[in-house]
Amino acid sequence: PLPPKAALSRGEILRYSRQLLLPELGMRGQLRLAAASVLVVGCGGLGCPLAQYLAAAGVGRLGLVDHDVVETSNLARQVLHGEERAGCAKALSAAASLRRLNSEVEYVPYAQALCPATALELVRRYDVVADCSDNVPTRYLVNDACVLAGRPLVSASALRFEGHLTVYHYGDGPCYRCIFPSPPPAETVTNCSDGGVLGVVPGVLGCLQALEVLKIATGLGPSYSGSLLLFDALGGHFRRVQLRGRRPDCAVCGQRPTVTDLLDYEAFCGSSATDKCRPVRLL
Amino acid sequence: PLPPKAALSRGEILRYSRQLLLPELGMRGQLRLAAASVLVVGCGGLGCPLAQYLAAAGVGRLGLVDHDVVETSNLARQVLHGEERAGCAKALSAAASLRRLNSEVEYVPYAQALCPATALELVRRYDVVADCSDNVPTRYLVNDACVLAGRPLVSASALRFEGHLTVYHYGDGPCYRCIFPSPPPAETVTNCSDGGVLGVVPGVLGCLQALEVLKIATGLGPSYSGSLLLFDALGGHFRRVQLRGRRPDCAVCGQRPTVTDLLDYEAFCGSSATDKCRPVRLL
Amino acid sequence: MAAPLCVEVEFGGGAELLFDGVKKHQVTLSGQEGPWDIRNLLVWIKKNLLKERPELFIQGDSVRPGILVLINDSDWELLGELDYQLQDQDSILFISTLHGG
Amino acid sequence: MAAPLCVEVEFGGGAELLFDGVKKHQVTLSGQEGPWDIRNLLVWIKKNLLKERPELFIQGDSVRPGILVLINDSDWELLGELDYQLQDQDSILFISTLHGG
Ligand SMILES: [Zn+2]
Ligand SMILES: [Zn+2]
Repeated sequence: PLPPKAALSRGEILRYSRQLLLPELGMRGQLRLAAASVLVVGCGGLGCPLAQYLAAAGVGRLGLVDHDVVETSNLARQVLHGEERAGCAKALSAAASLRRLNSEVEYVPYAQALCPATALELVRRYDVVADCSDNVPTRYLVNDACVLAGRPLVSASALRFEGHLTVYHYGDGPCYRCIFPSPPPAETVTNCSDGGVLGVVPGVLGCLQALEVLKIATGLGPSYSGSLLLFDALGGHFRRVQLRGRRPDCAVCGQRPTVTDLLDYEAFCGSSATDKCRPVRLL
Repeated sequence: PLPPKAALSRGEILRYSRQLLLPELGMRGQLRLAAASVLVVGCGGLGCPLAQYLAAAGVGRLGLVDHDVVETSNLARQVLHGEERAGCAKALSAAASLRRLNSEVEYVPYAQALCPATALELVRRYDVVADCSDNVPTRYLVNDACVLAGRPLVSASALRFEGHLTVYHYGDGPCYRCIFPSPPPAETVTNCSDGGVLGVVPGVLGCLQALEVLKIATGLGPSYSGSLLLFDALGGHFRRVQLRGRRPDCAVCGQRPTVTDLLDYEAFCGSSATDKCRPVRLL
Repeated sequence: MAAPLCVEVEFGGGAELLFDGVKKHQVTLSGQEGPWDIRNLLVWIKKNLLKERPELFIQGDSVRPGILVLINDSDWELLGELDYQLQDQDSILFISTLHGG
Repeated sequence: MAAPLCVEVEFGGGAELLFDGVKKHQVTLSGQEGPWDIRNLLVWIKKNLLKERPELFIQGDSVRPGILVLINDSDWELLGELDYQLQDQDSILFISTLHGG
């Protein structure tokens, strides 16, 4: 966490003037944002638009985690990376693009996979976490680290023409394990390389995810704690469904947690967090 | 309009591989997209994310209209422009940023206001038009030009924490004048400089607008012809409302149109399309 | 004599700023001689809810240009506009169109 | 003997791919001895709707991990899970969670 910020510079007042005009946000919200730090796990289809709008809005510090390098097949949705970045680490590429947009934000690129040995310490350095990852082990790892560190987790996902968004571990709301106590069988998991995705679908979800992060960081509070937004891009449908509350018997956020340290999530899920050559899966 | 495209290059197949995997889109949809041209009216808070995802998805030609230059107060939402672009024409700045993302798209920047003398000819050169403008006269001008040229119009708007999205003049659907036959009194119109806006709100709307453009350009068809999406970012609410159909007595798309040429829209609306020093308005 | 009605009156797109910033209003319309229609409702709103500058909301006996009226999420033009007769539990939404980009 | 029921069964998040890609199914459940609950519905779905590889949808007598069940847009955990007794016109949504980014 960053120290509180007492005032904006003249340049910042000009830059954020359209937000400062909003009575619900105002100077108070902007100062809270400037003192807030957000960890972005994954600089792909969700992380790019999310980081773009968080940087533009003036969050104080943005941590950018991604072990991967930019490939041509990313460019149809990962809009922070350009053609000349092919082969560069996504975390560094994202930071470089964001710096052009807003150099007043502090960017901390981590060009490595989030791993159980260091995730907890990393998450503790940030106020809010955005899960923009693309695989099951990382989603459990991020969740457990957020619960153990006491951080709210804004989670989105996208595949084909669909997207999901929710906020975990905020107030009395559930965590990811409350909803999904057991990981899905590995053969039922589809990623974007297998199933395809229309790039603007993670675009929509990443923007909505950024909005939830901004509402948490400025004190307005999230809209999707304990509920889940389903987006169907083919029909243009949005649907909000009600999730269960926090489960007293949850393995990590429950009353007698059995998960008190981070685990081997690849073993837990029976799949890899980084291997890109997984066999084609059906679902 | 562009000539039809018969095949993708190997580089294009790689770049768009995640979209090509989608059976609803596939090679057929991608080739249609590559032969499609889209005119983006306004390179601000809506135009930036819209153009970003249209360019990433591989639309054939993007026309970029904006008379304005980049200012610091734009950067909290106009994510294609960077700090070093201050003072540059937005249309040129947008084209330069987009070229880094996808150099295979043809960009045609128009660093001038859309005006009645040339709008019709301009709109005729494109297949689909996206209204990303920020003032009432331009919205009527774009509408009338689209009706007279027979082009579908994907329209979005954003202010404060709210956004609207709809598709005009598609199939039997209404045009902007069918819904709003008379312009609002000038003193009731608020722009972002007066009322403020949270940057990610046009971000969400611009992405949704890009999605509608992509569905029209690939032949999937839009979701919001004849209906209007209302977005409330504070509550995270989406709401779709049903609009009237095309009005037989509409002045421009009706059975006996009285508007058969473009007009003086600033006089019609009693307000300016470009003057940035308007008095503060209440609504 | 028609029975009293409960309807939800909502404002959005900035129109709520004329109503103390309150977007949703649960409204009870007392029984009266004839039926309640949108024309009457506008008179009632002007008298009971409007806090300032009625000309920014009402023009003549209708809403001003640029305000879209939705009755149970459908354009009022499909339902008779000013002549639509309110039913109990109806939701009436007044949206000021946005022009910002 | 319980009366027949009409319910809407929906699949999303990719689960529809096990059902010929059809997302919405209007289903009539005939009258039977005991009431219809989600446990029975799953057996019925497996027998009547599932086109391929039932193990990707059903595990034991429940849905496989990673599928979220929503009854009238509420998490089934709030409503008794497998024991929830279906009502006429209920909407049951099976969502496969997405992990892509
Ligand atoms: Zn939990
Ligand atoms: Zn018309």
